[in-house]
Amino acid sequence: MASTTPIDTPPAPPAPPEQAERPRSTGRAGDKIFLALSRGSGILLLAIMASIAVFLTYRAVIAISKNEGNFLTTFDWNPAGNPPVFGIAVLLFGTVVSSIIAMVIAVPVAVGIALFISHYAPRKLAAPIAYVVDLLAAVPSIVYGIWGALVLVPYLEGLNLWLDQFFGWTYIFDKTEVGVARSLFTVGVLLAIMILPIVTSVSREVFLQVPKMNEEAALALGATRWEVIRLSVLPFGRSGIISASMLGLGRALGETMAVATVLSPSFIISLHVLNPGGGTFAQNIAAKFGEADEFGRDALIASGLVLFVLTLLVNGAARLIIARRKEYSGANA
Amino acid sequence: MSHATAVQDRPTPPTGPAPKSGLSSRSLPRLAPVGFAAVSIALAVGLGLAAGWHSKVQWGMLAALFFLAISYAVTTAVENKRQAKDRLATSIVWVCFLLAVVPLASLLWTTIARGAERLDGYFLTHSMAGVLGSEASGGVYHAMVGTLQQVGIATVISAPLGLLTAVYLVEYGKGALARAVTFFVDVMTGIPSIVAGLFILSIMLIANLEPSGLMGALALTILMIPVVVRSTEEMLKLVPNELREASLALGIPKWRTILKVVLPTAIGGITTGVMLAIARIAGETAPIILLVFGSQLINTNPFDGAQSSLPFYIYEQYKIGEAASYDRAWAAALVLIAFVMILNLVARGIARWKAPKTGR
Amino acid sequence: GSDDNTGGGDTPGNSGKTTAASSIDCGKAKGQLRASGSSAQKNAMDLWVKNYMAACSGVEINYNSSSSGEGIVAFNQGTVGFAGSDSALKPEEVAESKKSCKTGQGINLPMVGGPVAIGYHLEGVDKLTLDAPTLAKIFDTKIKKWNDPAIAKLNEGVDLPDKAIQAFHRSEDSGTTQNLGKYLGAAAPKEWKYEAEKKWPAPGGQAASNSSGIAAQVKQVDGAIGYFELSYAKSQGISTVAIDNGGSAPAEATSENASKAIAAAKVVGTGKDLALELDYATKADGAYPLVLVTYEVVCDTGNKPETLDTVKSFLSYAASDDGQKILTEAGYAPIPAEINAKVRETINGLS
Amino acid sequence: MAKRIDISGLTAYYGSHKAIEDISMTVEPRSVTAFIGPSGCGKSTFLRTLNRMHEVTPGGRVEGKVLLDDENLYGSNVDPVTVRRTVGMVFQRPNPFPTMSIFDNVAAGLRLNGSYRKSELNDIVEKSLRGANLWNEVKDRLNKPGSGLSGGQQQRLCIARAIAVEPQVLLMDEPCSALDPISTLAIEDLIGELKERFTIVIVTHNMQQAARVSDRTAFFNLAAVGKPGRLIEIDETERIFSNPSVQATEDYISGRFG
Amino acid sequence: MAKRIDISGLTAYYGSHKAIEDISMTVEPRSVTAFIGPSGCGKSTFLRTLNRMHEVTPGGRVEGKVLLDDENLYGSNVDPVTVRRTVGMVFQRPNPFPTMSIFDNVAAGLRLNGSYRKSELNDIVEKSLRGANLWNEVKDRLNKPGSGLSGGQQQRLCIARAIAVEPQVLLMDEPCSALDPISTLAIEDLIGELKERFTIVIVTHNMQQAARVSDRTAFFNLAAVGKPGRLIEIDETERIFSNPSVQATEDYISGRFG
Ligand SMILES: Nc1ncnc2c1ncn2[C@@H]1O[C@H](COP(=O)(O)OP(=O)(O)OP(=O)(O)O)[C@@H](O)[C@H]1O
Ligand SMILES: Nc1ncnc2c1ncn2[C@@H]1O[C@H](COP(=O)(O)OP(=O)(O)OP(=O)(O)O)[C@@H](O)[C@H]1O
Ligand SMILES: [Mg+2]
Ligand SMILES: [Mg+2]
Ligand SMILES: O=P([O-])([O-])[O-]
Repeated sequence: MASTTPIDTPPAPPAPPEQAERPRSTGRAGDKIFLALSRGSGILLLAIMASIAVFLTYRAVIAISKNEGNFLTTFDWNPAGNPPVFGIAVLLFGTVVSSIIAMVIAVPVAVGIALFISHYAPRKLAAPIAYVVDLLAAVPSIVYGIWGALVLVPYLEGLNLWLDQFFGWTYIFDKTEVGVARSLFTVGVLLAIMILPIVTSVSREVFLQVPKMNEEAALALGATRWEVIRLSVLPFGRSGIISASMLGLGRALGETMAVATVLSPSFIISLHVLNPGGGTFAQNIAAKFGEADEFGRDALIASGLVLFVLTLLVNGAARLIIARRKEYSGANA
Repeated sequence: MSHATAVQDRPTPPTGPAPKSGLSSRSLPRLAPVGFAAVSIALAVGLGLAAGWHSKVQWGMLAALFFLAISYAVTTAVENKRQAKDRLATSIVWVCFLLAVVPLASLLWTTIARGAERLDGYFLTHSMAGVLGSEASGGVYHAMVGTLQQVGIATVISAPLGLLTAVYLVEYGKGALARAVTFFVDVMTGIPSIVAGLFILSIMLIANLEPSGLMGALALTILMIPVVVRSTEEMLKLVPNELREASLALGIPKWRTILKVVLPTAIGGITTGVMLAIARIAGETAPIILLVFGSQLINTNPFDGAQSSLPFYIYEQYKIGEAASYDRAWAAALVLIAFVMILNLVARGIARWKAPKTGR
Repeated sequence: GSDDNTGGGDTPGNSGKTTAASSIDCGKAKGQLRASGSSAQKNAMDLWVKNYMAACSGVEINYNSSSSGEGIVAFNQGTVGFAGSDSALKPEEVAESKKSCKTGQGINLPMVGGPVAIGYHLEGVDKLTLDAPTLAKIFDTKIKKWNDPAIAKLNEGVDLPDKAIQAFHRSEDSGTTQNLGKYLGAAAPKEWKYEAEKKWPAPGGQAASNSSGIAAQVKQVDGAIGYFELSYAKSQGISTVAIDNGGSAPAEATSENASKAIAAAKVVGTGKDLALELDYATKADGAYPLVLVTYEVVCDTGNKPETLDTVKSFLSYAASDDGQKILTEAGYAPIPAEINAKVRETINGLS
Repeated sequence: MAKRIDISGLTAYYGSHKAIEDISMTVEPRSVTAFIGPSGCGKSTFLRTLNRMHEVTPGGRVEGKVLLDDENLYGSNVDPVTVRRTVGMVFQRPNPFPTMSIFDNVAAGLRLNGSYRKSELNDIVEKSLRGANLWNEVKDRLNKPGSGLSGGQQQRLCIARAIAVEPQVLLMDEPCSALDPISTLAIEDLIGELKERFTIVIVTHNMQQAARVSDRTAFFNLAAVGKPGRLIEIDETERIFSNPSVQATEDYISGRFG
Repeated sequence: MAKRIDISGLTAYYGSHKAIEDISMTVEPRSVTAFIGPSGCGKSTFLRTLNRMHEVTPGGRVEGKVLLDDENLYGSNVDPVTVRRTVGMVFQRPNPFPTMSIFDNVAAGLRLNGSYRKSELNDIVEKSLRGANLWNEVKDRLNKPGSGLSGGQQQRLCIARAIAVEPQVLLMDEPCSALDPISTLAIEDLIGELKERFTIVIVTHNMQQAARVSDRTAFFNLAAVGKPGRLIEIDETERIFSNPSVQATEDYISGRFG
């Protein structure tokens, strides 16, 4: 936990009544109830999550034990086949690559927009813009998917050609196969657009919380607006930006409908991100779920479990980064 | 929203040549960025036309790059390095904003333009009962009812649960329990919605329950909680300890300190977090397919019988693939966005009313 | 809000086609009936449900057109009254069904047939003929250009451009894919060596989700080809390929031509099960061989008592002459009369 | 009402850093005790141990005993909330609640501890604001946020807030450092008044103030930089300022000015 | 280096609230000017108009002229950033950067203005911390966060941060109010030193301090509660304290103490 928060000593047993006159209402029952409520919520969450995890693990183990292929290295998903084989290599690759693309694009841009709203935009403009951005978080992912397939993909076509032409030498942007821009790159871009609002909103709230005093300290040193941001706003908002990014990443990793609508999946790993093909965990679950039998579903759940672990690793790393700088937290301002 | 926006230096409009002295420096005219932008766009369009690139996307990106480069170079030359950096940062922030505006505006525009074609009173008040996919009839009422109820139930469960958990983590949390909760909340953030749906489905099968709005709402709850916890946690952490101390020192019990001092101070951010979470779950399709079954008819009882929901409806209509069904899909998307928008307005109203009054 | 879409309002339903409700026997049908499965029969189901619910007030039928597999899983879990499926139950699925059918097991009732259209988009070409081997090579990405000699040979006099072929297939597992696979496997066994499964088997090509997704891509991309039910081609104005089945003239994708192919179907199911086997390699004149038949899956005995009456009444209507007649208008092909007779008989005997 | 405080062997830590060490003293009831000493010697820290606010700081730990009329504040069944209601505090840096109006700031302690009638509240708030010499300046804008006040006004607001709940002991950490002479005088008068009923401890850097208001004065110092702070001596204020028994005290005070 | 400041007809607002009105005065270079006056009379507000910090407050607006060696701070071509670099400031409430170490806090201003070699930076930081009389206390923990310091230490840290960039004018808003006598003495010495080169303006509630360190003293007051603050008089410190020309000044000072 990266909390920098005070904590009282555990609530003491009730004091003997004869001790001094007590003020009117002691409110101690309230404290206990409140602690019980909030701790209870925590425990309830824990129970729910733990049972989900147990459920997933149980089903996944069943599936994996019947898998004739290697769960980690098989480039195929055919639990209904004879023999049943399925592996997550392609999905893991596709999920990681598309999320990386999404984060690389979205986080800087989102921080930029958040700063725009909190520190740059004329005040009259800031509120409506913030509002519109929040609104975009409400666009259902299926609509992002339809829009992506109908509008974004044709638009990115030209960009793809251009990237291929001028940056083909990077290998990554070398487009070696014909086909529409239904690639991991496009998915990354779409995911970036989808997570922008959530990352922006949370970052913006954090930036607005920077104590005035702190910004004034920088200003009085003769800092330009950018320097104020660098000295006070960004360091103060650091943990917030990381958390916001994690929320965004969570959405990117687990996004189903939009990816399923926009990607042209195939069980191929290719670093040429402009080529159509690849797949993500959630997309694969959506694509295979409908026609899957019990065992097929278990196999999909097993892949969902890997996504869990992935999410966990990333979040853990983020927590570590935040915790390492805990004593420099803004709450001490 | 409370705009405690501070750093608003009054820009100084240019008048004549600067006097020679320490304070006033040579500075670019106020409208310089507009000029830079014009030049960059012209350059980018010219280059794009010359090279025959047909995608406007690259034109835009090129223009943005030119803009950054020009404003940096010119400012370095006319003013100085620091000003140039400041202007570069300003430019980048603007460019970020504009870059993001383009796709987002396109998305909104597509939705509004296409949705408005079909959106009318009839659409809002009728279900899809007895309407064929190809017919330009029917409405979205049954899906609105479903979404309102499912999202409502999910919010009623997850908002307090998430808030209390965040409070626990920030205000009380230490030790193994807190670490475990944090751990699982992190795991939850990446849970694909269909997996959450599967979990509830398996419970449903074990307990022999029928599909209903409630089941969908439970899956949505699983998806909503981590977003609420994480964003609330972040906002609570930003409340200065000074305020907690001030309150505790008055002999105010901790729980009232949290309720009356900590939460109100963070209310703006918390509201945003909850709204984001609602927005996210209001757009979920997969769990609804699994757990709520979907329906063409109005069912106002979320605890019994199949229901529909807006995203489910959109997906369903999209899959039909007829012109009329596409129209319905977009119109429903518009309805869903409007729904969240209104909710957002109300929440912001409340937050603003409760938010810290700004002042030095 | 209102469930009444029959008239009034700003945009009244143009449901002129509603047939007389007189032929519908509501029997003891009542309450809510949930069903789910194949999306291929969605339009047919919509028509049936519409007419049926207009005739029998107080009955609600909810057909969730997700996918065949999901329908079967739901059926076997006992959450639906019947399932729609593009392919007959597999033996494991039959075994599984015995749990929810208690005394009986799941059986297949063929209810609707129809053509799978091959849609294409090629600027300047509005008539195209292909045969099974060429189709197989196209979908296997062995033929990569539109002006390939194999295509040219089938389309003399058509000016084929030198454009890359972009073949689209379904990204999710699908009954339509399986039927295409069965057809190619039967009619071009040398060119198409893949097992006919719901999962797309070939390595190349591009994918899109749902038939509507493929249709959208085909409509958008010059040089594209894909497969979907006829209705998608019609509603999006997509040109379809005529198939040269070896008969005298290439067969267009129409419901009449599909009926000709389905006429050759044989029942292979045993007992009350009426699973069909189609003759994909038919050379009958004008028969469009790329067809699919979709089934309703019910328990022969041991149906849930709450919904049994509704299931029987509803399916009886669907299998009735009236029910089958409206299929042609929706781009489907009715089931051959003699098989249909067996279906009606079986429905009557459900318990 | 007023309470005697007996401190014995008190040591306080921030994490592993020992801030003050082995402090023992007695604070007399119905009197004012002043703490003086160089910056960083642990006056604030020590003060915060007297109402169990120190443990609120992350890593804050206390050893030793603080007896309030023979009852150990750190006893196992003592509730810190009750302690803090009995022992009030004004902080070194003014910290009004930003979400509350001026009125609500003053009423906060009362409202959150029990229920009062509106008129009762009005009376107490007015009395407290008058006591803190702020009433005239804010009476027309009681519903405005407390954060729009000047530094000194904010500090007086915090004082008003602390005395509104009528604690039995009042700890004040440099309460007048941001105040002008007039307000300072008012606060000192208030202290004089309050000590009739309450026990008061005040940290100050202002020797004259210590001399003026306090009955007893405690001098703290660091043995060396990085070492924990210690109590050097405590005595009648008069003696400390005229004839201290320790050389260090004399040295510190003789730089007298300020 | 040092600059003269000529203020004429200066009025400042918070939104629609007029905080100070029509102030005109001259601040001499290489001298210390003290601002005194009751709390809330607008000393801080006025001070903040001298380096264009006032306009940073939402709703903050200024009318009138402030000439720094004949150049109007509020002139159209003037960049507020340059103004603030030239006119440094120490705030009433210590505000170290919470996310930075002690060293980085002091070096922050320098790093902004150019690139320094590590050793150069070290030297300046040490010099500034010594100047603020903080070096000994923090030299062993330069890499610890600035927020873990005591109140007085934080204030001295802020002073060190401000003088590290060597501004030409230094505005100090009650810089010593949280300091012990020793540190206060050190700061006053520092002021005495700095005024050889810079122009210094200091707000203080401490008459003795004003008398000790300043060359000229300005007395501000409110006409009445709710009215804007005004400059009552400004004169040689000696005259103000011995023989002020306005009765109000005499009244305020004669409550002399503190
Ligand atoms: N941010 C603000 N918004 C509105 N009014 C303010 C703000 N800051 C100060 N004021 C008001 O302006 C007036 C002058 O305040 P200022 O802080 O300048 O006083 P001061 O002389 O510095 O007082 P002190 O000695 O207590 O620091 C006061 O009435 C105060 O309430
Ligand atoms: N939150 C904290 N974390 C770590 N160390 C701290 C913290 N607060 C204070 N200290 C250290 O504890 C010691 C005592 O600090 P304290 O604030 O009690 O001093 P003080 O006597 O009140 O000084 P001043 O007169 O400047 O307010 C100092 O060395 C200080 O740096
Ligand atoms: Mg202190
Ligand atoms: Mg002030
Ligand atoms: O009907 P399908 O969706 O399974 O092709």
